Amino acid sequence: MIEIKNIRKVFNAGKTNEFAAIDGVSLQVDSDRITVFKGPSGSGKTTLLSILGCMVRPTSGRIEVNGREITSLPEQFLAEIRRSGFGFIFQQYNLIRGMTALENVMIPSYPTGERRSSLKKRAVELLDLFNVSHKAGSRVEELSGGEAQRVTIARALMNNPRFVIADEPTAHLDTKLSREFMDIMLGLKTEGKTILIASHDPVVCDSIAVDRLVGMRDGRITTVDDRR
Amino acid sequence: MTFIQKQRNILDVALCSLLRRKGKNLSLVVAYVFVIFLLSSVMFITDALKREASFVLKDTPEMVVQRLVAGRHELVPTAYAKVIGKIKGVQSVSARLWGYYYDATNGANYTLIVHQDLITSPGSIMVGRGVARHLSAGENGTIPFKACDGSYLFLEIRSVLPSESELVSADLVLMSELDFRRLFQMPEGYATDLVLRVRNVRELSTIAAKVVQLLPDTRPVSRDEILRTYDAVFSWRSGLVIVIFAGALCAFLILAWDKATGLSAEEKREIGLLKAVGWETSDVLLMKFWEGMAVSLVSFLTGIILAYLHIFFTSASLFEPALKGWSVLYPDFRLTPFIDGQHAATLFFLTVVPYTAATIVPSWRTATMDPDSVMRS
Amino acid sequence: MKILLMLLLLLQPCSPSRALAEDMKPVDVKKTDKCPVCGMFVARYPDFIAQVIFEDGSYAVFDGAKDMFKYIFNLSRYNPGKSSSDIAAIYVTDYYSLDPIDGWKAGYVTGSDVYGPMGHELIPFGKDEDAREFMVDHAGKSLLKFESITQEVVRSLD
Amino acid sequence: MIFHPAIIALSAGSLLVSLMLLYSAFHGIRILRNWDMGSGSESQLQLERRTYLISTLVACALGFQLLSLFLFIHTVDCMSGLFVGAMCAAGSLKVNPFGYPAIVLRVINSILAGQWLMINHADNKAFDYPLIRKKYGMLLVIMPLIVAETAIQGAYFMGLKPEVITSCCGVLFSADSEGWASGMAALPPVPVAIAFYGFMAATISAGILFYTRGVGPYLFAGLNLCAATACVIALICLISPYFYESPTHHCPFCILQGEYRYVGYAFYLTLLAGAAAGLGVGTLTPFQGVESLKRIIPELQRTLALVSILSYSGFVVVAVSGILFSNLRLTGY
Amino acid sequence: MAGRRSSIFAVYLLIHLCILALLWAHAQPGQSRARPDLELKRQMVGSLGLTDLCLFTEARYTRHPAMADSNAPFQDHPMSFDHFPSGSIVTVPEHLRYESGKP
Repeated sequence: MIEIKNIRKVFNAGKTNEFAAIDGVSLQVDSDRITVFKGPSGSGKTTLLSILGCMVRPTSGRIEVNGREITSLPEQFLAEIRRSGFGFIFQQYNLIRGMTALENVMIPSYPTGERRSSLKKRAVELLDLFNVSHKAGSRVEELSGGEAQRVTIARALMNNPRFVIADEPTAHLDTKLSREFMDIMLGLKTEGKTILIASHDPVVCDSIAVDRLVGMRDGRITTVDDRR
Repeated sequence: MTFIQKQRNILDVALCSLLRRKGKNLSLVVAYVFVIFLLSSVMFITDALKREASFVLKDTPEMVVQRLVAGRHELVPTAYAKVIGKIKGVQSVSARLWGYYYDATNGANYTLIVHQDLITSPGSIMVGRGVARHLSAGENGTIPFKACDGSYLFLEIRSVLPSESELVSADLVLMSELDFRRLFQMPEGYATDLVLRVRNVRELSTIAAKVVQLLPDTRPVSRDEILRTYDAVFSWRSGLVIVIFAGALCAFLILAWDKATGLSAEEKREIGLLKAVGWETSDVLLMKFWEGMAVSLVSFLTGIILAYLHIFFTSASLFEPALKGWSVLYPDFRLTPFIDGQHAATLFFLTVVPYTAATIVPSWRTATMDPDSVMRS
Repeated sequence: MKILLMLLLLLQPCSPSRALAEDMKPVDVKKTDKCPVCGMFVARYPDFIAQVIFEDGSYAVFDGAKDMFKYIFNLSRYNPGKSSSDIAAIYVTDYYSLDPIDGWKAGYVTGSDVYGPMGHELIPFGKDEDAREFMVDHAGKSLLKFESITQEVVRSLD
Repeated sequence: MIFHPAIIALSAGSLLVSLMLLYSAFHGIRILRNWDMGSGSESQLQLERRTYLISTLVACALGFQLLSLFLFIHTVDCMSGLFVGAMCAAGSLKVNPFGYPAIVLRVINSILAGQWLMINHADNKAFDYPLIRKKYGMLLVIMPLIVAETAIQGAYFMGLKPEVITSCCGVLFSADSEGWASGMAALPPVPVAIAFYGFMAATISAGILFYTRGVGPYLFAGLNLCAATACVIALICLISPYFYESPTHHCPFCILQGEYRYVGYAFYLTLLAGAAAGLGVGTLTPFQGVESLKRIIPELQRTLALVSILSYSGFVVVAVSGILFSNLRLTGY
Repeated sequence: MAGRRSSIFAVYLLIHLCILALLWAHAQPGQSRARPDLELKRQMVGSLGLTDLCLFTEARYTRHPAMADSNAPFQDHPMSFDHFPSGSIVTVPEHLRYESGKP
């Protein structure tokens, strides 16, 4: 469970081009749910996801992850929380070129110093789960869009996080693949993951898998639509 | 174990990131190798010469006594030998005749030495391999020497000194006293300098003091001073060369700095991604450290190996023009190979340390990038 | 060329060791020979070697005359099987010529500023005039003959 | 000044280290003044990031410092041929009055640097930067020392003139000349041996006690200091003559040479590692009480104690085997 | 996956270190191999009373640095090329440079 209270995030503070990307947002994200943030670009969805994912600290306000106050923690512990608690799926896939799909999946676990054989086993299992294990040895440049997306999901799940955060995950996918993506998310939810998605793709927003739809505009929450 | 695994994992990513930018990093490595190659070549050759000198010159006369007039060498009266011979501890004193001969036809400088025991009959000489090669004359050939009165003296080569000894003998011409005196019209009763044999080297400083006291116009040169001259000359020279190469080193460091600061958009995205998926700043710094290490180690080892091959297998062929300078005679020598830890350590401090220092700040700038930059792109 | 090499070899300064004692010539010190008094390898300090040679051909070498005297004064401790009458020859190294000279006839200078491997030394000389000049140069205190060197003299050097 | 490649390398290296530390100290002051853990402001974030840079800079600088200590000793040793009367580093250092201060400062700085790195290591593991002020305060103490070292070393190298006549270690460390060095050489061997073995045994057993039970960190650190001092004295007075196989040769530098199989490096490496690590146990003890360090510090201290015990044991093993296999007998002296 | 990059890198370094060790090993017998030559040179130095290496035959203070007096540079060789720093700034006097070239 993540709880944010009265979060503000100001960029370029004190300068003439100062603006508040998030302006007083309070929200509670329940466990085992899919929450979708919907809104036009520039509405603050991505910034909010970054704050929820412990990537940036808010300018003011408090964040509690599973009851632990994390706003004042130094960066290195945020990294630790990110690594163990969050999996990220990015709009651009952000796979590292020159490396194989398998290595890309393993990257989040590298700093833990776990034995490579056990890392590899876990990564292959994940790739297998998403039917891309035949591509494990290929370089990421050789993957198709759908395969790359699935590798990205596998990477997000590598450290077995409680939360999965996806930013515009379907922006580069066709409808069929987007539907497939939502099915995977539904599957993860039933496994007990909490999923946060930022998207304005109707395929995502209208999916039956979504439990809660949060509308955003100009850094504020405009609507909260609980579907259950 | 965890520690090693972590280092290996991070090294994997670092190497991948280096390989992805082959062109850029290869040019850096080439420059780095070149700098190390030059510096270590200089160190190898000067050190090898120093060692050679200190070994070969161990049997040099314990003391040479010269006479100085107005700060310049003058001929020593042979009567001085008797005075010096009376000093306790001096085993023997002998007057030496030697000098230089400038061969105007080909611009070479020979060292002429009188040796009574080797050259017994006037008219014959022994020459160093360098002289023989230069004049393309062999045994039984004749060399004309222009005496100081303008007449020519034709001397016959009796034998050529062995080629293994070229480093000390390339320009030598051994001749008889009669020929030498005739050539330079050197007055009887005078010699170039005096050579002292002293058994107990502990006494050298006492003897030197007595020589100067008895004969105030002389300058004794002890064997220790000769050896020390070599140590100083070569250390100084190689130091000077390194100072000159410092320019090249600086240029290289600027290049390294530039490469390290000029991050491409892709690199930035990559670091952002690593941080987003849970890498700490220190992990990224570690990755950057390994990148630097990979470049340094590869260049360092390659550079040293190439330098060794250059100096000891090709006899410093690249440096030959500089070593030769204006000399016409140049010995053909092979240096005794030598390699030790101090070379490596010094080179390490001259190259790897500044390189690392130059890349710390850029690496840190990279490593402290916001993790959410990957979301915002 | 070979002739030349031979010539070069011939020209090497050669120092035939002068036979001083009638039958017992000084021994060539081996690399492994150690001083029985202090345990040092003697061959490292060729300038100070002293030797005691016994009738049966056995010998002891020292890195300085001082240790040799210690040995002679305390022979029963260092070499229990021998007595001083078994000694056939004693050699010490002349300071100036570095040749072995008869230790019984030599003169020894004490108190000079020349230190041996064991610090203050008795510096041996074959000729008294050499010793006297040495004393002037190196602040030597006294010139002693073999007989006048006592345990006290040796002890005062340590 | 002698243009020896190693001298140039050392001078350049020291200059670099000084610059890096000056830069770090400058930002250290900013951290000391503006640090506010509770604030999430942009400037605090900047400072937190700055600490990474400073940690890296100082770690690199101090790493170089340690490596260059041995290059310095080796270079000084090699240079002894250039000076009349010198036969090892003892003589070359004596060439001008800056030699010995330079090497003493270098050793002190290396040990201080080790302490700083240990504190830094502990601090970085805690989530709330508990030692940040102490750490940067200490950096401000180390910085001038390092700068002074660079200056003194520079003055030493500048003042090297080959014609200078210096003293040989045989004179400096002989029992019958004057000065602290010969004073040490003149100490009676038996009490020194008792002190050496006694302190070593006490330190190692205190270390084992601390390692297994975690008691008496100050006792261990204190004994450790005594043991280090005893090691130095024993090295001069007792151990080195066995390696030289000469009862009157007490020089602590000649053992660094190839004739003695560079055994001096083994001595000084183990001594330095043992002293720095053992001292670290004491340095870290006051911070045991800090909430966020409660689990980190004891673990680190145990590792350090182990390193210290092993290093000192190594020292004793090298010394004792040297004494046993030596051809020298000190009977009669 | 055949060969991790870090393993390849380690092997690469290892090979280089081996080459270095080989060179070192090459240097060791090299020293004993050069022994006879060195001894020959040493003997020659001893018997002829030589004092210097024959490296730079340009002038007497370069040919015999140990024997030269400290004022020798600028004086000996027509194309004098010395090791004093000033030598790179001050050139040889004109009359020396040109006359010596003529027969």
